[in-house]
Amino acid sequence: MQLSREELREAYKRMTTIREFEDTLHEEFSAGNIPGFVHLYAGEEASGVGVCMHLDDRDAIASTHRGHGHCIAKGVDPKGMMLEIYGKKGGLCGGKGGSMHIADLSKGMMGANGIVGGGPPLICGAALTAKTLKTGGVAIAFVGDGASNQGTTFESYNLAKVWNLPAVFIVEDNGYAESTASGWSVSGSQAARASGFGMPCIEVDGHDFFAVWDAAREAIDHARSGKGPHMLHFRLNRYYGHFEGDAITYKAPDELDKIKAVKDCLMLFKQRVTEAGLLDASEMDEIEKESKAAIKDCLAEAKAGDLPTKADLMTDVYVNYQF
Amino acid sequence: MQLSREELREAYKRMTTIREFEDTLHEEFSAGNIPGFVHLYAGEEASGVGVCMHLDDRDAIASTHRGHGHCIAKGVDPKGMMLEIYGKKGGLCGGKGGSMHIADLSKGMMGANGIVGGGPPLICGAALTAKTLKTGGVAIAFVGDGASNQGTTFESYNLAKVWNLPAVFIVEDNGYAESTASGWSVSGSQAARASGFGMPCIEVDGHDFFAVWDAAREAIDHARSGKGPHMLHFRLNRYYGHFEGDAITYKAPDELDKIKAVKDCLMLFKQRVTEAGLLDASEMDEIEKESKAAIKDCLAEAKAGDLPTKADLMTDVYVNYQF
Amino acid sequence: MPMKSYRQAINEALRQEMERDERVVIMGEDVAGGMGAPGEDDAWGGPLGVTKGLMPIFGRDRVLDTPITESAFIGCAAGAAATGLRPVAELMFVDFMGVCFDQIFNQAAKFRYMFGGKAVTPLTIRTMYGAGFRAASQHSQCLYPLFTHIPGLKVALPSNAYEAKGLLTQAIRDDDPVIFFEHKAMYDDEADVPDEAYTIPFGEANVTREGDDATIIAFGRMVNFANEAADSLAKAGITCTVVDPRTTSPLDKETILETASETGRVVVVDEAHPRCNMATDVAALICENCFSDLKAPIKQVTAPHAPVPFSPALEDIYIPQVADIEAAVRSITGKLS
Amino acid sequence: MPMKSYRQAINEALRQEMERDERVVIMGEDVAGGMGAPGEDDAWGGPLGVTKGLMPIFGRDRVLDTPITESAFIGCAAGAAATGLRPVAELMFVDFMGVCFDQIFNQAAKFRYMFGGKAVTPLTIRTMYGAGFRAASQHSQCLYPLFTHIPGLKVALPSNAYEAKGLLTQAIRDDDPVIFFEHKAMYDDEADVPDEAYTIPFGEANVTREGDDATIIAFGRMVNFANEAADSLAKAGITCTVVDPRTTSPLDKETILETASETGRVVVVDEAHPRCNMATDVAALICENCFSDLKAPIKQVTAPHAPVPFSPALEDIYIPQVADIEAAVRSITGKLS
Ligand SMILES: Cc1ncc(C[n+]2csc(CCOP(=O)(O)OP(=O)(O)O)c2C)c(N)n1
Ligand SMILES: Cc1ncc(C[n+]2csc(CCOP(=O)(O)OP(=O)(O)O)c2C)c(N)n1
Ligand SMILES: [Mg+2]
Ligand SMILES: [Mg+2]
Repeated sequence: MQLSREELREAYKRMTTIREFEDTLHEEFSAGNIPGFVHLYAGEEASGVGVCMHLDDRDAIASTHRGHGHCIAKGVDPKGMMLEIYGKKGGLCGGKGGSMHIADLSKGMMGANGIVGGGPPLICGAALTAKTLKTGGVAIAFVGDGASNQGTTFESYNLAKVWNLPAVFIVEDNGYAESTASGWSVSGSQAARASGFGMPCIEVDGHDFFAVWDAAREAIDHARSGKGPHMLHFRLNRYYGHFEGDAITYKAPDELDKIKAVKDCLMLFKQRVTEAGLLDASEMDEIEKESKAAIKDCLAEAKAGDLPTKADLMTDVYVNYQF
Repeated sequence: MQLSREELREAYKRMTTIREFEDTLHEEFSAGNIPGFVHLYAGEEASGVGVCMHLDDRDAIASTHRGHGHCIAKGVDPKGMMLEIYGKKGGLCGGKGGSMHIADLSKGMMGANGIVGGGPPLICGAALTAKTLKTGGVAIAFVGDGASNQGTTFESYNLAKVWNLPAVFIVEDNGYAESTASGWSVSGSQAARASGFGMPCIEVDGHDFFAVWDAAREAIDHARSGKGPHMLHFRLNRYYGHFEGDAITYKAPDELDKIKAVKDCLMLFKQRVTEAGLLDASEMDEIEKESKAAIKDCLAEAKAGDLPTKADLMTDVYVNYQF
Repeated sequence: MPMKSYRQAINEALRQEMERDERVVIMGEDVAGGMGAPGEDDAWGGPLGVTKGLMPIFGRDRVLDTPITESAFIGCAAGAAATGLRPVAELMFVDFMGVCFDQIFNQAAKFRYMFGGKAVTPLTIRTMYGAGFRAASQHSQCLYPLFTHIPGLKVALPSNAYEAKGLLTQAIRDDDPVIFFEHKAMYDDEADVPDEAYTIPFGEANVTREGDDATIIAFGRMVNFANEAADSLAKAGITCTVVDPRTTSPLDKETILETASETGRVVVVDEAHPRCNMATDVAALICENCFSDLKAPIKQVTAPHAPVPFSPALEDIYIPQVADIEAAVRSITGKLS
Repeated sequence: MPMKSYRQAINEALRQEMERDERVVIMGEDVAGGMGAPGEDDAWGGPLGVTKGLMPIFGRDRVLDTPITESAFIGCAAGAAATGLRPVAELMFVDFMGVCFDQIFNQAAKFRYMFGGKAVTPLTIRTMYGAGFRAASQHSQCLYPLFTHIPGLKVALPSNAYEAKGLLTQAIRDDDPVIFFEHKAMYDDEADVPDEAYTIPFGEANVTREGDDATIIAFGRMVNFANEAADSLAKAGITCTVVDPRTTSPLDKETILETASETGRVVVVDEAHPRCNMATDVAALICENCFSDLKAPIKQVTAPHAPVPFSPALEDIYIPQVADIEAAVRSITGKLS
């Protein structure tokens, strides 16, 4: 493992921040404090962070409806996110986007997306820009198991391959699309589909940060070095419902408890680095505390933030024209 | 080979009818007698006929913009087709559809299609009908190499597989989509893509009627017997331009002549059956003559046919409502 | 008559038509739910439970969960309709039309014309539309003007539970492709709905209020806003005729022109964006056909030319309000008090 | 000024903008042609040769042939635009929007609003529209009303070669997504077109004729039909103002309302289907905003509510004709002679 102490601390900070962010939203939603459709990433932290640890601001990611974790993993400010999710003027998108459209182009975060399969074509575009302007950047599409059946996703695989684009397609297979099991909806396999397009694919346990990190490094190096697109298939679990309000009756009663007990990505990470003596438990507890405190601040600010007003309704439709 | 004399005669009749039909249209178009976009099937006869010899009226096919051959192979009346291509009232579609929308649902021919990739989803529907109403029918989508990159096609593979539909997807790979080579546009391979969806696929030389016929029988039996969808990949060549008017400068100068000399599907068929003593040359010459004569009649009738009139413009938009 | 919600009315229409005709099948993402999963079957019944309970009755062969693959399953429904079934496909949100519109507008809608009248395509597409759910720009659009533009499609916009059951039953029995728009903010709204099956014919408007001063023509959820506006205006001595066309295609031109001529003052209310929408469609129709009876400009009350914003603070002012309708009526009746 | 065809004008605008700005790339099916093939390179330049000659100048890295995969490459163009390029994507026929509309109307069009004004998406989509080519129902549609309905999109409809070069140059330099509609029947039509690059601002209508009796507002190819009608009516003593709005979004309301008020008699000509189209959009606009100046019903001249038929015998009567425009003007000017 070639992660420095600093990188390990950073990775743990991002993962705990995501977990805290999502657990907080879950409570807030249950308390009726958050409007709209909210899809939480809790449980999948190792994927977003394990991948984005290899990226910088040259690099672009396209997310899904379940985008909070990808944002934080890519370095987007949680405060601006929380304000956005609360529909406040100070939010990343001025309150106009909300959870499903949270984005920060300055960080290469091209947006959560309300359209399943919306991201992969956009990522071909970010990759084309990187290739054309020779920025050295790569572009990464996070794709759910459900989204892996969408035509836009397959087309993007082929386009990225025939154009030899610096793109990576990552299937975050959490076993379900809404209440539908990926074991049923995905014929063949993700790896076999990748070979169908002549793309390499690595399949790993998405709960294992280090397995994700290794696979992501290989895929990203492959793309960055001009070898073309690469696929990754991570198997993992979401801890909450498809969206907040989902009773999750389609899962086996003990399904989640089992997973949390043996495969929680934060627990596995902590075990691994403490046992290897890379970080000691106390400093990791510190990081957890800091993450908790940080999100607590975000929440307070979000609740206190000003709402947008009528003056904001018609702005930002066009760059230089207002109806 | 289990084809009876009658079947062999029928197959040769359909193939020569298609060739004659298309050669005639080529001349007619060059003479300025046919309007619009006309895509000719000449050269690919063994595919449509080798497949449709296994089908009857329970079975449905969805065609492409290059649909004349599929129609004739499926038993559609060439006279009605010719009238349609001439935009006459007596045409199969009353002159409203033309070459790109020629169809005969009574024969299970669900239409040529102006949209590349338009057919595969429709074929899932015909297959669902057959499965639901237990007709014993199968549904077949003809897909060009270019169409094999369209998202609608991939989605249909997956849907047909997860629903275990009696569908067969046939990639007619004539090496080009317009002027773009399939060697470039199709990443991976058709067979590998099939395995990506857990579908069997057989790849054969589409110039060889008997190879096509064998592969089609296996795929169609597979689907009909409830084993789910099957793919076929035929490599073949179109003899004319993408559409009439295309100068075909993107092909190598001698590319077509070589193919015609050694791989013409009619020539190969005739050689094979005469050498095997299944039919003798003279009766095959007879069939050729009959086909020529039949198309000559069609052409005469088409030219003499009445045009639709203003009274026809607004009919057939709805079953029971006129704007 | 028993009170039923918009959701129940739709579910009941589906159940009764599936009982009546075995060729009726429904398909869509999680229309039953739990496909391939270890837990509860029929776990969802659609994201808002509209189809819940149908799969246990009719089985998975007639209540078909799909992968996320709109082009394939909407096209599949079109192909099935053209070959003998009467499918009801659920496009979860109409906002998703962008990934499957071809199969709707180039295939299903045009079969009959392109094939010279030989195709019959009894396809129903149920879809959710409208703002008010804090669902943001990609889950709150109306878009029915786009479908209304397309020859070959019929478009229904039920304004309450009674309308929903009758229009959906008609849609399923209709031999043309029908896009059936359900407003996501109305699922819990109740109305008297007969238990037995009934149809409401397409192209026959419903006049929900009668008055002398102005005619309000509204669509879908906006019909209820228009009724409210009319009732409150009535208290102020301004009486309005309110017209619910029920279907935008076919459109009941006769009733629209008649009621417009009677008052000579017209307000058209449309939750869609303002450009090329139903408000312009109806205003232009009236202006061309009963110009001489018009006494005032035809007012359009619509959502603005902007995507639907997420923040409740913005979405609430984005949606046309009852007060906007009242103001529009007052502005042309000259009775401002 | 040199005479150039609509085709040449578009090709020239593309060439000059690609020379001017290296971030401009074009992509589409066979926009060069011959990709991976043994024969001639740049074999096509698009199905009608509009982009021919660009690849030899700018190379395959800036003139990108694509597989048949509209969702991926149109979405790719949107993503590239949002990250620093200024792509011009060719949607060969606008009829193909059904397989890629999501990337246009939910992604590119909404980025800026959904992201709170932080996105800039300088995307141009060139596409072919219109009837008259015997191309039948799936290759002859107009569909610009659907794009005009969508907030965040700009829509240009050049009516001749001069307009085409100026509007396309503006589209490419514009920071918003623009859908640029090229009428397939006009590619060989010539006009005076300056050699140097120039832009025509969006939202500024062009008044092509001035008259007193009626105002004709027409779009795209129909502008030429309207001019013809006006010229022949002039001989009969009926003078018309003809307005070419150039872009449907933004729309030059001022010029439309002004010219409509001046004559008080209006005909709107739109090649699109009649429901929720530009004819209804403009008629409704006028009826709401200068009602008191109107002296007659606003007439709409459009294609019928039917798919485009293949047979020349039907297509020729399907397309709005000059005579239809003349008849409409006569019917409201009361000068029937
Ligand atoms: C085109 C489209 N179809 C359907 C939906 C509704 N929808 C939202 S999320 C979702 C499930 C996505 O599953 P998956 O891709 O596995 O992502 P996950 O929710 O598991 O993270 C569906 C069907 C949508 N938003 N867009
Ligand atoms: C959705 C769509 N995109 C593009 C086109 C234009 N087009 C018509 S045929 C064709 C090439 C098709 O190639 P292929 O699938 O290999 O079939 P072939 O012509 O070789 O038989 C293209 C690009 C179309 N009709 N529809
Ligand atoms: Mg999932
Ligand atoms: Mg081909």
